Amino acid sequence: MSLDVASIKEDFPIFKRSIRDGKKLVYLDSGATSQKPRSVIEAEGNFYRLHNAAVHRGAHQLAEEATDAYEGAREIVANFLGAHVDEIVFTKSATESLNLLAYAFSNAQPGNRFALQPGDEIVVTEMEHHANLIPWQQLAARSGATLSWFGLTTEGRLNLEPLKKLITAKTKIVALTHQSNVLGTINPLAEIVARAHEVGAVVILDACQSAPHMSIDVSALDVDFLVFSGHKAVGPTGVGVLWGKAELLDQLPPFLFGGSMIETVTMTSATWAKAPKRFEAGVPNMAQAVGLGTALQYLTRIGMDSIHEHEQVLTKYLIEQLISIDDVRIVGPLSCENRGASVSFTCGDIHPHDMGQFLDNQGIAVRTGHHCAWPLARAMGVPSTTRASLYLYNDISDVDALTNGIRDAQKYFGK
Amino acid sequence: MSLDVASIKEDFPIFKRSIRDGKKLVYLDSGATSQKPRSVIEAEGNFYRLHNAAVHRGAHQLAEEATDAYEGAREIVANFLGAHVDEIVFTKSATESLNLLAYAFSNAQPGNRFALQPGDEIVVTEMEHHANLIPWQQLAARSGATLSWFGLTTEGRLNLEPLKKLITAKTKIVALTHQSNVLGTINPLAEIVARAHEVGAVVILDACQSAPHMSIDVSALDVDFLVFSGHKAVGPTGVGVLWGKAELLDQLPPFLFGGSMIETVTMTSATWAKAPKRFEAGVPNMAQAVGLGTALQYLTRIGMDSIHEHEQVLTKYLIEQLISIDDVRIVGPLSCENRGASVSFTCGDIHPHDMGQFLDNQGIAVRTGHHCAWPLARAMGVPSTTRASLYLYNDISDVDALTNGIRDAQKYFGK
Amino acid sequence: MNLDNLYQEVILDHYKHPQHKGLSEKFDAQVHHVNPSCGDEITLNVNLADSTISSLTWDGVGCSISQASVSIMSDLLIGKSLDEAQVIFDSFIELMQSKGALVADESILEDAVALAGVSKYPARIKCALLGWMAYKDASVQAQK
Amino acid sequence: MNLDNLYQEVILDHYKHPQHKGLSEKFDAQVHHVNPSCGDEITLNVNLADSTISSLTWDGVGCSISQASVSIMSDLLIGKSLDEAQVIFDSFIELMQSKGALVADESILEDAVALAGVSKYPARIKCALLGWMAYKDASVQAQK
Ligand SMILES: Cc1ncc(COP(=O)(O)O)c(C=O)c1O
Ligand SMILES: Cc1ncc(COP(=O)(O)O)c(C=O)c1O
Repeated sequence: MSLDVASIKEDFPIFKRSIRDGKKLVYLDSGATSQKPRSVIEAEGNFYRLHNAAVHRGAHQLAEEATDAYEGAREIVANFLGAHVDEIVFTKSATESLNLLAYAFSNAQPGNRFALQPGDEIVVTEMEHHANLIPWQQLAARSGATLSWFGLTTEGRLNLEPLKKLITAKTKIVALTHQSNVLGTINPLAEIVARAHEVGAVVILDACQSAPHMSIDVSALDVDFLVFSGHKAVGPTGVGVLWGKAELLDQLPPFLFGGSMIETVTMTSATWAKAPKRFEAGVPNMAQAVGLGTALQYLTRIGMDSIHEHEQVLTKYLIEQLISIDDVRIVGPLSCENRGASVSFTCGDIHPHDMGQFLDNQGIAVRTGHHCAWPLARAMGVPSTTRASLYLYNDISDVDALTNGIRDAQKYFGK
Repeated sequence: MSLDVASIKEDFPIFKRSIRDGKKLVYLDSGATSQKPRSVIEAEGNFYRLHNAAVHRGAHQLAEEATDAYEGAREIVANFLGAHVDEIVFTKSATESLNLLAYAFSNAQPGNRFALQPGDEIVVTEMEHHANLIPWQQLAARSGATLSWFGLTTEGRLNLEPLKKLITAKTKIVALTHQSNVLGTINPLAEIVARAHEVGAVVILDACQSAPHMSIDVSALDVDFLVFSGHKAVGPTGVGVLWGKAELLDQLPPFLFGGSMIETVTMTSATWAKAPKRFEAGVPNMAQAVGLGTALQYLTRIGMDSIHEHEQVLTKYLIEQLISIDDVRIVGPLSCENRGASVSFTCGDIHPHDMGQFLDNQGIAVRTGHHCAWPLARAMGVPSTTRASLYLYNDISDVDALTNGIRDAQKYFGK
Repeated sequence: MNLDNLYQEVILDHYKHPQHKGLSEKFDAQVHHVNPSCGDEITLNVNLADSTISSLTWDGVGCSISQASVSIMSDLLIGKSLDEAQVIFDSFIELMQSKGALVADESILEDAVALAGVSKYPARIKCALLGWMAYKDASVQAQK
Repeated sequence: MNLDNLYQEVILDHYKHPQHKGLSEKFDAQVHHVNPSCGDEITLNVNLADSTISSLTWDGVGCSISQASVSIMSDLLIGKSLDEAQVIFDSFIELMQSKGALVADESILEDAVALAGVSKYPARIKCALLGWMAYKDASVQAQK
């Protein structure tokens, strides 16, 4: 492992606190939200302490500085994704980014390339987080389009066999996750993107679980839109990203209406500013965008490839340790090929809630339940699982704490 | 003036910095965004440092603490407005709150009390901020409803004469601002609310410029929905509030779809959680909500009535000083009755941009332009104005700096 | 905090040997409740005879707390009048909301006092309440 | 920063005595541009003769920077070929984006060098560019 985890942990103030009467915090819930390094916390604070003003709106020095900070953050995000600065829209979360897209499709007037018609098709997968499923269900209901989806193999990979039957000339949108937040599966994009583009559909990538963990280059991926949340990428809460190809973003209708997204306004009508401003109505989440910029700088300085490699090694170890425990069943791929650091499992008759509670009592934070991917849980035949998700600040001792904790839980609930 | 402004200023770190080569910061742009006290900045930071985890989602101690902090903030907001805790929805901004409402109306199915039909009417006013105008224009376009509005008197008050003609049996929504962000006008709600309720319409109040500056009791106001932004109320950026009467919020369809706002989900359909969760999809802006709670506690400790009284006294002084300057024309009421601390003006031939720039050079931050209320500017016959907006940390010396600055600008541009 | 306060012997017993699990064929009311945050589900049947709970059966998946809680509840409520059941219900809700500050009334709650420790774990209160809320809903429907 | 760097004498002169203000009756192209953040507006007419700008007139409301900038621009571009105008345009854009780091080329920009100070005030760059962007748009349309 090439990361110096001990020194990384030093950067994250939360690891100084203890859990349940003095126990060391073993944080294995980064898939839900990541912890924040000192530099990110300070970036938000310093924005308020030094430069706080409404961006794009004032002729005064604070407003200039706030605008520089905010637009500087946009540039950092663009570089992080290999994108152009005008292709980056700040939202409040990946959830908002996905809803923005779904409503923008609804707002498209006939003639606009995003306008849907009854009979058009939207394709998702059975492993989507609710945030990348329900907005499309709703768009289908509003537009008369039909929703279809890729099913899963027993191992928890996409079943690509029906690729050509699923993505057809009628398909307008293919929305899928880059990495499953439950299974850890990393999806094979090349085939799907090629097919989608062959039939003229746009590909929307939910990168919530990938962008924080591996190097992303949107032009190499060749998807059309991509979203992720700041808070899972060591960034602040309350900020997300929507990236879109410039030529598409230019044609995409607006979503939220209000100040700063307009060109002209009368009492009865309005026209819109160019992207990305068209999608950022109101005084934006300035301090959070600035914090996200600092977060991505932090990750970049450590190196996205190093982070990914570190997680790969750790995940391999975690899976090996888990399957060596009686009754533990991993829900998701056992192989680390095209697999990230979200590892879900069941443990015999012990309900995940009880497992989570027991681990919590030892200072180990995991998540339990359906992880906002209820259809996935049903497809895999498990009402709920326990999930450990790893990040740059985890090391082998965290994994060992978990596996020891599971063995203790087996003794405890077997009593 | 009963406020100890010197000691209040001490609470706001930004006043320690200087502007344009060593000048004292005279911040008169709180109408755009307010500055933040140390306690708010630290509340956000401490959330990350001590309690950061995804709320409502984990069985571990951090998740419990994060949930307590987040739900505790909801309680503070409820108390601040005289509302019930389940009536408070956290959004990213007032702009989102208003768009949430407009889209929720669109999402209402026939039979739902919020469903609009062609011929229904939406009533606004000519002094609305774009955020409380364009969402209704768009809702009207989507639903076939018609948009009408209260015009303005030359002094910048609502012309209530056509009240009964404007609000009719067909009216379903009356959306208006509590206080104009340009004119400072505080609108007479009682008459309008009574008429709206008489015809069965809901009243949506934009309290962006009132909630931070005066004591608000939603049951006394008897409006149906109310919105405001945290960042104008000494709170963080990236958080806003939607309040709705419980029995209305219960029936209001959701807006953003995703995790945590659901009851059940299958691949083809979903049902919704109760309010307020139904309106908070995804991992929320937790640190910002917590910061907003601290902000409202800060304001409450100083006292909303004292703040309002302080602003009243200061506004009176500001207006007196302004009208004593040749060529200055105040755009908005001269009387301080039903008037807040936003004071817009023009100054002869000096374009507001030039005025703003000149003042900035003296360390004085004002805002210039149409202030995101372009139709209002047209109605008042001024393409743009200079606006000074006051808050609890301003005092007479700030007003004097402004009026001296204006006189200097007259000399400078008269040269 | 000592985990044994949460996982009392009685709870683990009921979890391993749930009472009245398996749905009756007939019912005056049947309800299906879910806990949206974890996916746990319960179906519950109630039969009334002269305002007395003559049978209460259930099926479902869930954690030890939710399963033990509904098992204990069934034991407790069967044979009680609706009014008596209401007293027990109210007392249980109060206990759950007490954040550990209340001494449970064993004369009313009997075995359910074992769930007192749950009130210190806010994320688990919903687990303990799942079956109780289902009963509440079902009993209202059965009286219609 | 010294405000006089921004408000050079030349700028205030042009502001008080704007050149070529008042729209020509005929035009090869007419455009209307606004600055959405402040509401400033300009209408601009252009006439071409043999790829030369034979007339350039405008009307509008705006701050001293935007008014002076379009006034200076009109003076500068009238009589120039489209190619010469392009060189001037590019040079001006470059100057505006320079954040004060560039020495303006007076042989190309003439009076427009007085606007160099604007590049240090990011919020004002749009003011200075309003008329120039309108010209750009109009000249493209006029060639169609
Ligand atoms: C009256 C009024 N309404 C709405 C808004 C929009 O608020 P925000 O930009 O915080 O969403 C503002 C502030 O810009 C305002 O002053
Ligand atoms: C795969 C995936 N998509 C979408 C989301 C939604 O992200 P957020 O809640 O930050 O909007 C999440 C995280 O919860 C996720 O893991």
